[in-house]
Amino acid sequence: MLEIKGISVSYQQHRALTDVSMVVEKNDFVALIGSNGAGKSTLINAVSGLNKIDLGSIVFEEKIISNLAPDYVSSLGVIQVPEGRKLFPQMTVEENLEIGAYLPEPRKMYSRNLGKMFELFPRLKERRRQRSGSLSGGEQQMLAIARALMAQPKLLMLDEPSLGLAPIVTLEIFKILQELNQTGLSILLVSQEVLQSLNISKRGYLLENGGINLSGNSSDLLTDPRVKESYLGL
Amino acid sequence: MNSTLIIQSLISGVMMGSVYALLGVGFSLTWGVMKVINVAHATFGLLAAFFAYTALQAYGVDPLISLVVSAPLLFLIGCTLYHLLIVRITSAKAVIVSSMILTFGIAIILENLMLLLWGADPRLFTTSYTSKVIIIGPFYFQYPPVIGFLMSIVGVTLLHLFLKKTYLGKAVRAAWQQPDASQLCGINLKRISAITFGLAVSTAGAGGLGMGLLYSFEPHSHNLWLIHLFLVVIVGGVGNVLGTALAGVIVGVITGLSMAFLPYQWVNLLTFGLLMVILVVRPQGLFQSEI
Amino acid sequence: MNSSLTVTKTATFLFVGLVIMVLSFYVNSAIAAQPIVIGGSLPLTGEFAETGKLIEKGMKFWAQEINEKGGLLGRPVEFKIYDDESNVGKAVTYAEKAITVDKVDLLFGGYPGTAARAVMPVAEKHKFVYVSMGGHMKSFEQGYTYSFGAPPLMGEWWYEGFFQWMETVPADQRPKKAAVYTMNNPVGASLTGSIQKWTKKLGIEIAIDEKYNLPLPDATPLIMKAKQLQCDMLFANGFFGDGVMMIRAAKALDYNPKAILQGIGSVVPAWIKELGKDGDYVFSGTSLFNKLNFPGNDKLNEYSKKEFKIDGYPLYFGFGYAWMQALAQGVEGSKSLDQTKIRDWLKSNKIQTIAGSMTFDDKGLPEPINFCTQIINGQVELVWPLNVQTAKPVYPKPAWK
Amino acid sequence: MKSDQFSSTNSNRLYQMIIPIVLVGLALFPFSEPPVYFISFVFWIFLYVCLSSSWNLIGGYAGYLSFGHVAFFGIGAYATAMFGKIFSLSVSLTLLGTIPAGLIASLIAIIVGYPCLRLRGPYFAVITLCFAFVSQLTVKNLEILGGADGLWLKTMDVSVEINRTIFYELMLALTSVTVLVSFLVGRSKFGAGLRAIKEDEEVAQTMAVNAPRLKITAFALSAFFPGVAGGIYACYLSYIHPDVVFDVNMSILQVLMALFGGASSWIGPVVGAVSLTVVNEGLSTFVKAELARIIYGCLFIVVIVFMPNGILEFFSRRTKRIDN
Amino acid sequence: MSLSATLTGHDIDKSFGGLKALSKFSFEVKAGEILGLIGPNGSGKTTLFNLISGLFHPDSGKIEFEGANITHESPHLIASLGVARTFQIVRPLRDLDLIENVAIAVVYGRNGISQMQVARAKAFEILEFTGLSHRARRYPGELALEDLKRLEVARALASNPKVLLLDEVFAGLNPKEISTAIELVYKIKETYRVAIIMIEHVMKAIMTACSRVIALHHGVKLCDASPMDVANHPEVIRAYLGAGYAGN
Repeated sequence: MLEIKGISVSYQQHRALTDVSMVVEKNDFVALIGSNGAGKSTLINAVSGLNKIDLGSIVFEEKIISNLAPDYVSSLGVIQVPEGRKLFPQMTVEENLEIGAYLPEPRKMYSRNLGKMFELFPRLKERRRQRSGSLSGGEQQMLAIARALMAQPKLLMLDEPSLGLAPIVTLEIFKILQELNQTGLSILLVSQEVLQSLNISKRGYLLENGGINLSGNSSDLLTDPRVKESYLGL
Repeated sequence: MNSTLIIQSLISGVMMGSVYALLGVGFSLTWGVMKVINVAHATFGLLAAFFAYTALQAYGVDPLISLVVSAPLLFLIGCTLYHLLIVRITSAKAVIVSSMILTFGIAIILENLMLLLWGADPRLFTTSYTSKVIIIGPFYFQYPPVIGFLMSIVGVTLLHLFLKKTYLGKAVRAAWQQPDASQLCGINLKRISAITFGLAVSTAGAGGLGMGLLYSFEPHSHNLWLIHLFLVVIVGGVGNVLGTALAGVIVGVITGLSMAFLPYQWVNLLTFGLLMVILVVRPQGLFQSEI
Repeated sequence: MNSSLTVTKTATFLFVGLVIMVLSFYVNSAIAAQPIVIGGSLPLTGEFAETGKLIEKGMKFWAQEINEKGGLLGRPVEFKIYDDESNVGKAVTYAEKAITVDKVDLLFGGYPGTAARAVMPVAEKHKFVYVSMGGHMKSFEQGYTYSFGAPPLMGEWWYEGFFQWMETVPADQRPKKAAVYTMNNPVGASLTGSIQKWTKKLGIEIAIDEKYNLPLPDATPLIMKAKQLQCDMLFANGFFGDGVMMIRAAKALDYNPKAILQGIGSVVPAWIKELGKDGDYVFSGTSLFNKLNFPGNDKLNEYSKKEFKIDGYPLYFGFGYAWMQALAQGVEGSKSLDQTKIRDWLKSNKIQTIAGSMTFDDKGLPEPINFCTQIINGQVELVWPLNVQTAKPVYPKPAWK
Repeated sequence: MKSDQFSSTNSNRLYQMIIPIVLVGLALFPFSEPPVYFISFVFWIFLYVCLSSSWNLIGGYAGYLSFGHVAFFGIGAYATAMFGKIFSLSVSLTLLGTIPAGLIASLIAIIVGYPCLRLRGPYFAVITLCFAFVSQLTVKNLEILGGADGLWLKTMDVSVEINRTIFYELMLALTSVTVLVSFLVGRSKFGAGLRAIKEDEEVAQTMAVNAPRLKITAFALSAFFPGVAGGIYACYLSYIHPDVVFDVNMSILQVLMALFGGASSWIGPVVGAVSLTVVNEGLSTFVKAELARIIYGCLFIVVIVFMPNGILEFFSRRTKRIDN
Repeated sequence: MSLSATLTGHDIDKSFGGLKALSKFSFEVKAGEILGLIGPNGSGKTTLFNLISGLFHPDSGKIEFEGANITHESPHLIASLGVARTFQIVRPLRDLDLIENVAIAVVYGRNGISQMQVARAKAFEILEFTGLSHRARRYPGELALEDLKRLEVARALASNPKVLLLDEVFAGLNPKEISTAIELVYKIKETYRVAIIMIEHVMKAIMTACSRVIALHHGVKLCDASPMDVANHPEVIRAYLGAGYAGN
């Protein structure tokens, strides 16, 4: 479904990613782990079109999407839940969801999808008229996911959805992601919560210093000592 | 001091201020959300006023009706200008400075085009209602300011409703609250910017018409109007539509009240002095920022 | 290192460019010879563009006329007009440019008062006759010998005609209380003196005497106050913009003084054109006018009708024409382009202009002349003095309809 | 010497040769008996070079765009005029008053700058603009300062040529000093601190740059020269009026000139002021009034779109590219 | 140098809105010591640096530098006393070349130099020391992140500080670069005898460079011990790898 073939990304003169390749299959659940500054966000921003790539290519459903405008990439069904949620803070919960369904196709299905979201996240329904900036961290993250889902994604990419959340809330969110994957949604998850994300995902990649160092089934990675080393430098 | 004079000064202050507000909202929008200070904002308003004047003189078209043509026209001009020029400086290091110089150039060009087309004579809108008046008790409500006031209420409400209720308006707000995230939702930033700029310019048209109802105008009048713009936008908070609208009224009330209490020659001085104080004390404006 | 070298290069280029420009001016100025060149600057763009353009047209009409007659001293006349962008500093340099670079034969008068005030010392230094509206009495009291007002626009005299007429009104019919609102600029300041003097003489009490800075934000409080204090006379000493606001406010508030005096605002054609009926019955002054029966006015009116489609030439059009008339008579009279001779001739002879005949005193001013005008039925009429009267003054002013 | 590699010795020598020649040439220019207008015109150029160079101290080096700098010009003009009037001095003695006038302008800059320099970006621009209006209206409303009538100064009892030459030389001297100060500040510790403030005020502070003090010093210094220039201008014009010496257009023009040339170096404002004044003069001379203004407007658009960092940088970058 | 602490903090509290960034946080650091500061994103490390350098002021608590209370002093004063810092997201002065960037820190620092020409020479030495001399005349925009991080260090060093605050100077560097950078930090410590506090995510760097490590989580100090002890501290592991990992 999504194929990243040997891409390199630089900021100014600095190379943030070097020759990175990875694959997300249809109905896959891939966890991308790695320490801070390893280049995880750079990678999914490159997929979304927010970062330009220097070398390589990104292919989504047989279409080359590298270096296309972000709004066009989104219209193909590659939707990102950005790091730090990036909600529209002055807008209500419902308005955020409305913007999520901005593209023509999802817009047609707006009311049906809205109902679904409120089923999935009942707490958002309670707070539908509240400003998103006034929500708690967990609710904000749920809203960010719901906003992305409103766009009817084929591939959902999440950048650090557990950042700054209490463990129990993280657990709740990850459970929902697992459910979504079971209904057929492909997911690419970037997270600091190594254990939990490897627990729920099918496959995993370890990104270190701008390159993929390790990949395989999540269950294998869970026990791999190199993962712990990469995090704690032991 | 007697209360009738004070209240009458207040009334006309409110009406006058509301017209400043109408002229100011678009200016505030482009400044706040696009970081573009459009020094030519008032010039576009003046252009609409001259357009309306010609329509009135040559074809007897009411100035308000001419807005039906000039507002969309200005919207198009705004969009085109965005694509032709503004977009080139949005990536500059100091967008605000560059935008001021760029639009300063535009203002000079427009002013002198108007000078060529309409000449330097001062103009007034004179219609069947310009000298009419409504009298309620001891108070007088002149038609032109009342119309300006109503226009302002309608204009600001429409803009507010557009931003709050329509899909496109929400997209505009979204784009400025979180440019990256809005792109991830499929919003085309360039298109939205062009629309925002076009919209701002077309509200300038309405504002210019309002100013034309209150004051006589000449090709260089926009320089004076621009000062009012800075005044209301700074007081109201940059980027804040309702704040700007309220600020217009506040500036009007301050002017009105100072006319009731002070020797007239100190009125303008007081207004600018007060603005300086507001800037020092609350540089973010009097109202909470909201887009 | 390269960049600093380029800096030097660029600077050098600019310097060389400047030198070339300077040289080209030298060459240019050397060629001009045959026609009589009259130079100076006018505000053709910016704040005073309206007036500047009218003056320019008046001057050009005069040139066209004189050239048809065979020119001045048998030579055709030609203008070298610079646009000073309504900037006083520029007006000064352009006057010097005309004198020293273009080596013009004659200097024409500028506008507005502040510019004229600043150019007068320059003209004096260069010994060039400078005929303009002047810039009010104070400028003529600085001891300049080459400056003339022919006719001047003298704020101190502006209401003279009106007050002279008011003196003829029986005392019991005169207004009792006056409200005086004056814009805070040189013109405004020069108007107030005569108001003080005459109201005292005529027994009119000044109930309100206030100045305002332009732009006037709102006229309603002003009119309301005048109405509340029952002032039956209103002095609106302003320009067009603020004048219009006062009239509109007066009508809206149904304020009916016996007389409204308007400063400089009502003498521009826009007053009648834009304000229509509401502009009626205001009094004002003038030092020249299209209905005066001095020779020349009819030609100007004819031309205005043809060119601008208006009855009666605009005031500043007349000024532009009249100043040139005065200057030309100085040239013809002294039969010379020697500025001092022209000056001496003008100081010792009577000249004829469309504003009447005049002789100049030491200051370069004629006898105080000012006519009283009133707008009646959408027409500016002369109401005083009697020998030029075109209509009887409407007094007291009819109530608003 | 190690430090040699950090200074551009070659161009230094070039400057050392060219600048005295240019200065002497300029100083001697009036004695070549050109038409007086050229003396006045170059005087006018000097004035703008002085104004935009001194503006550049705060606006260019420190990045605080003051749009009300004309206020200091006006204050200087009025202070000088009042000095001459109160003591009823001759013109040459009145001219001595330009120095205290500059100091008064600086003092006012310190008082005004203290609260205003806490604002940044467009807010600073707007508050300084307001300050210009406030000072203009104050002078207009105060009868002691001549109010709306303006003030007349004495004129010198000499021929036009000598009169203009005196003012020319005075302004040349002032402008040279201004440019020299701007040059020296640019190379000094003080200037380095201002640059750091412009780039990133917070980082500058963590580098021990006392930003508030530096800003106010720069503001006061940049007010001094316009103050003196205002005084000289008042004597030159011999008549001043609030509308003339507090003209906001002048304020905007000096900003544009500096940005036009390139505000990051001492020579940018010089180039900007000279080129804009010359271009404008050329336009007014050869093109119909409105059209001239329209072309002038286009100039700003072209410059900002194609040379966002000023003409100087545009040309130096371009030659760099060619050299490479 | 006396043995007493150079820089100390007592019971520092700081909140932003409702969020508590630091609570009851205390620390001390001595000359010649390298103190590591670790913790997941948002645990309050950078906030601490901002408080020390005076960009923010604590809600309560006290920060002392060589016995003087600097809690509410302005940034430039703290810097001129000898506290220099780097920024996590590099903030070079973009329109100035490297020499100028560093030279400004030299003239305003505690070097007794006030001539730019002299300062430039000194700046060049520092660039040499940090391995940037070959890029002295380049502009920051032309540099790789690695070099920009070095520039941050060079600029901080240039003021001749007594305390150096390094904020993630290793992030985004590859293993080889990290080794050289660690060497640099050592060199700095040896040559300049400064106290260093470094925020770091790259654990390898912390493990090898620091004499002592403080771990922070949600603004609370988890532990203050030797690098090895910190790495094996169960709460630290949980904070890093997520709930439940420690037990694994």
